[in-house]
Amino acid sequence: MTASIDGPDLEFSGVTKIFSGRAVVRRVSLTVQPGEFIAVLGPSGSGKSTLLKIAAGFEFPDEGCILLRGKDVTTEPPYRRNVNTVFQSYALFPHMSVADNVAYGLRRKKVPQTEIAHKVKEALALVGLHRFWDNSPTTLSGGEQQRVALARALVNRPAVLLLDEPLSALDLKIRRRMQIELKRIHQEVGTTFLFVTHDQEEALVMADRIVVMREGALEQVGTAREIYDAPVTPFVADFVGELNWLDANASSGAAILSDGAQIKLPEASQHRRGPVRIGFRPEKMRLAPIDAVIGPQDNGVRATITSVTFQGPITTVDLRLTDGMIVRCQSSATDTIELPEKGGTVLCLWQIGSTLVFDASPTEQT
Amino acid sequence: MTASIDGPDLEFSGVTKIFSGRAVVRRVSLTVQPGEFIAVLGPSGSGKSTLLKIAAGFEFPDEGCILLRGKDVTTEPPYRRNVNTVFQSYALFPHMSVADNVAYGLRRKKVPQTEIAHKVKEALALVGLHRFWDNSPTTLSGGEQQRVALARALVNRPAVLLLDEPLSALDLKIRRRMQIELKRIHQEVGTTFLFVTHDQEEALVMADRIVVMREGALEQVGTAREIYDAPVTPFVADFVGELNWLDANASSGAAILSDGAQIKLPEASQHRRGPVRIGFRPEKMRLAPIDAVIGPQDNGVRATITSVTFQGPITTVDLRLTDGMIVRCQSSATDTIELPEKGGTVLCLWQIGSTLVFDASPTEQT
Amino acid sequence: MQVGPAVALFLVFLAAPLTVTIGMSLFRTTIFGVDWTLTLANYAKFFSEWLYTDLLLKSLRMAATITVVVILISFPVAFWLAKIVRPGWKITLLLLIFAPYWVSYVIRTYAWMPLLGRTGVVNYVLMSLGIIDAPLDVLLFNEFSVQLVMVYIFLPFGMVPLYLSMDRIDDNLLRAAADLGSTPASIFRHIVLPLSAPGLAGGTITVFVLAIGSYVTPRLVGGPSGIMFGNLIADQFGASFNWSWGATLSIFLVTATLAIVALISSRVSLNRIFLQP
Amino acid sequence: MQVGPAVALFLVFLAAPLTVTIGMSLFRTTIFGVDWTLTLANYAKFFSEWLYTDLLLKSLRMAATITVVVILISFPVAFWLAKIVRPGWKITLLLLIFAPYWVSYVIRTYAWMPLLGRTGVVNYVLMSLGIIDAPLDVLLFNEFSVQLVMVYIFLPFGMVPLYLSMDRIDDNLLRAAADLGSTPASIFRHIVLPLSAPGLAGGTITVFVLAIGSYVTPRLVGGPSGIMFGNLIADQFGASFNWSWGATLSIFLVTATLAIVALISSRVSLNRIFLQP
Repeated sequence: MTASIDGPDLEFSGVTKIFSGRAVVRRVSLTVQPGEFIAVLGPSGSGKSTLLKIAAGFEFPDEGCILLRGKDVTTEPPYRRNVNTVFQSYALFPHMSVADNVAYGLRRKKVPQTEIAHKVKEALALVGLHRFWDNSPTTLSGGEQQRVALARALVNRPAVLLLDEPLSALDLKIRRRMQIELKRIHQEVGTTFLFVTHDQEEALVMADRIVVMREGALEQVGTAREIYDAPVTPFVADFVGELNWLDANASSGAAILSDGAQIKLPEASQHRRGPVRIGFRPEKMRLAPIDAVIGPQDNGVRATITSVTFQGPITTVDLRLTDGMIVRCQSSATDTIELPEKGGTVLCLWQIGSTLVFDASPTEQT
Repeated sequence: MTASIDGPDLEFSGVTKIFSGRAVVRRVSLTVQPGEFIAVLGPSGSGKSTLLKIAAGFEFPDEGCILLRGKDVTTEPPYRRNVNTVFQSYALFPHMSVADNVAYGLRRKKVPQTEIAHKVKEALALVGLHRFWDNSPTTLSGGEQQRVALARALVNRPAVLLLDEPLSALDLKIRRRMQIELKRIHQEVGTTFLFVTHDQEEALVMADRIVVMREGALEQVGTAREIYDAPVTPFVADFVGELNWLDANASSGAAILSDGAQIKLPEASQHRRGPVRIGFRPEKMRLAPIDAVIGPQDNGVRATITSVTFQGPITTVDLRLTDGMIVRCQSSATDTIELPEKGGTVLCLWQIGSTLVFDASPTEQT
Repeated sequence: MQVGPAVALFLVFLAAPLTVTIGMSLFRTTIFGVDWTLTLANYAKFFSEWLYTDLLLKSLRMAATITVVVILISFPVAFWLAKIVRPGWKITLLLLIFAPYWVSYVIRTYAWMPLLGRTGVVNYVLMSLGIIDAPLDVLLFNEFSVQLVMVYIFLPFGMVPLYLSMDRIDDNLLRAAADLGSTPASIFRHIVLPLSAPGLAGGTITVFVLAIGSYVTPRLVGGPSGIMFGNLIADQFGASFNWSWGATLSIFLVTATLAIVALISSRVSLNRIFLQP
Repeated sequence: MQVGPAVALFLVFLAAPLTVTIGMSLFRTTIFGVDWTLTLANYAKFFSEWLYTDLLLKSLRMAATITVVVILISFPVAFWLAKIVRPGWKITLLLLIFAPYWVSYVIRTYAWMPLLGRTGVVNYVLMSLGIIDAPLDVLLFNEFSVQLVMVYIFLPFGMVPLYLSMDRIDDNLLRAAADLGSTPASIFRHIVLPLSAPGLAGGTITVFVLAIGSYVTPRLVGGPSGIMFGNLIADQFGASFNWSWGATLSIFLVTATLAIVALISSRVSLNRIFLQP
């Protein structure tokens, strides 16, 4: 409801930031549409937090510019930008009550007192904390503090809400609950969210679009399914989810392992020749008896089970191919009533369509 | 190889510990066999760490006794017990090198210098840190520090190695790697491990037997599969993995939901009558078209899909039953090529054998 | 296990000095020695003459002036140290601030005399520059010189608590305030000032207590007009050998000091001042 | 942005006092005033008479004695405060240790006179108990009384750095040492002692610097035999008005002090002593 109807809410255009001679953000261009939930995903040092600080105005780019609803804000100080930030460390003012924290931004804008009271109440209700009105933020749990920080930012109706790893200081259980909470709030208020995280699961669960960053540059931009099912580089494939890697040699629509086994390549990679890296995800693999027939849609290789680990909802099976390479299969509880046994030889099956093929270039390995 | 051949390595016998009027450990009796890897699992405040401290000699029980390889050590100070502890905070001596840390216990026992050097080298090789011999522990990463702590404890060949949430200060990725590492080391040295954790996944992955504690008392003792597939209380079921709960009324082998739908009960629960709580795990549930036939081994209820979340390896589907109760289905990537759509009505299926039945007693709810 | 040493600490550091001082104040010292009869005569004497209360009030005023000046100088320096200086330099600069403390207090005080005296450096420079014709006498041996020297000597005690308070303000709080629309001035008023209150109170109390109890500085650079209450007390023990009267005067000084401290700490809890965890 | 204030701090707190003191030591004060010709005569004078070096060595010895006694008393008290007292009580007890500091230094020193004097409390008690027949004179106005009073006054400065060092020793380190077979004595030797080295060095340096620079205590309770180097310096500024000679003596005192501090800090780095982060 706060989004304008024409043009993007936020645009990075060729943004570069250099710290002591090193480019921590490199020529990043990105357009965020009104109401989108964008996750910027990357390992530490990938420049994702710096990108967010540039959007907030805590850092200024050495090259490029930032447009906020079409207006160039590249050199504006933070207090003159219509964006708000939620920090990893919550950054609640410890000397103010929860309500005063939430009212802080409105007071700076000289909003009338009665209107402030109304809006603060509304914002605290949105995050489910209306009963903590008078509390000191220091008495709240981490999850509650982060919800106050969220209310404090959203009450100002920013053009874009910037979230800097807001959940990474929380316990796993609370983090999962907050993911759902954040998504609900996003849907309820309709504000554009730019969310920075190093946690791929978080990005997959919450974001409309995911931006994968690596060494300061954008590596891939796409929906969760695009990023997970069709990563454009081995880095993305490895960083988002687990992956089994096989080294092979491609020729006429198939890749040959060192022991002669054949991996059929998906249509888009049929043209490849020479050394390639084959990837497939552990959970897309099935184990079958050694004498099972490999279907026309499937790839299959023989392997020996080296360990079986029961993990509750899933069971992890580690296997060794006949040429020595190690792969892992993760199957959910429904399809393995009978656990396979260590030492046994089985057939590993996966669909040709979920086979990833990359250049074997050593520089792309991570 | 250090385990004695006759009798258990460690025995708790009716151990009770009271802190300011509150029993934090209540009449715990537990026998640990030589070479076992036992995980003590419980939420914070369940008394699991106190139990470990009692075994180490940092706390003394108010009632009961501790036997170490058959010898009563209840009142012995820590330095006269043949157990060693790995702490959550690593507790490496910051003013000593890695090698001096590992040699500390041997020096106290006046082991000859050449033998110490040999054993320390061996212990550091075991944890893969021989090249850090001269480093200060403060220069190492968390995972490396914990491996030094492990070497420092194991080099003394304790009867039992006590591990107090050793991995919980580590990142998720390093934690997973350390779980595998720990299991390998356990298999290599054959020492008895008593591992305290609040992380159910960790317990499931590593332990031979899991001890679930609640409010100071043992709730269930068993293998990972026993604990996960046949929890004896709703607390255990809830704490170890996720669970869908349905309130129902049992009569003649089935439980009736408020909207009249029937849940067939497994054989062992056929005798139940009156209010019961039905549990089943999200990953044991399958979704089928609304007109599918429910097999004789299956339970099935109709539900409407309220949300579908793609999470990479798994997809989570939240559903609402016709009587308003909420359930969740988690399916792995292999069996849902086509994602179900929000708002659709489907049949939720799960096997009668994986249906858990508990008393509806309100005190058992968590 | 805990009670024994705690009681010992209490006796050695609080009860004993207090008992001795109060005890002494209840007797009278005559030229023939101590008169061992309990009396409140000393207390009556204090209120019978304006001289004593006047000197006490004057000393309180001087200590207050010194404290205010120290804090006003300390605030910007502490902020600069805590929030602008790179971490690697902080310790060096902190050590620098305390550098004069390697030198005895007395020397530090005396060092001002060749600067401020009639034939001192300041007068020499001012006369060389033709700003004044005759050397100024107001620079030394009066209230001004006492306050100037004490401000210099006590500056670190104001600066360090403020620095410690500001150093623990999370930088993200300042960012969050800017993010929510605060200008730099508003950030100072709404965030920095309230959050450095413990350091402000700690520095204020420390400097005030040190200043009000001073004896050496007023004596060395104070002259007759720069004398403070501490000198009056010391004279009773030294020259006059009138211990009981000295003890009585001490009690008045301590009471006045504690009253001021109580006033300050009623606004910021002592725990927050001294235990910034 | 950083250089300006840093230079100002340097000038005000280090360069200026140093320049003034060294400058003064290079002239001579005669009865006709300052002789403005550069000379090293003051330095020559120091070495020409044993009197000065003797007094300096005696003062160093007294300061060392005081420091050792303070540290010996502080160690067990600090350990008890850091490791045995419950957290809620720590702050109360720390404040208690500093309680006497609400009272002026001079009063704290004088308070010992009615205790130790010929007609003082100690002599009165000893005579009442029949342990001695005549009052003891050795209690006051000598080296013993100076050292006793200074140990009392400087105790907190030894205790607090040790406490801070020990307080930051993770309890699990003590547990781990016990777990690995260390008896309590071995834990103290191998863990507690080395890990409290920064506090030990900090306390030692602080107490030593305070003691060697003392002037008030030796003057008040020292008598002729308890006089220290600080008094000699003060006399040059006060009674004798021989500033340049006083400055020269100060330089010798500061040099000796820094030499001792350098010796201590060569074993424990200054960063670890003053920045226990």
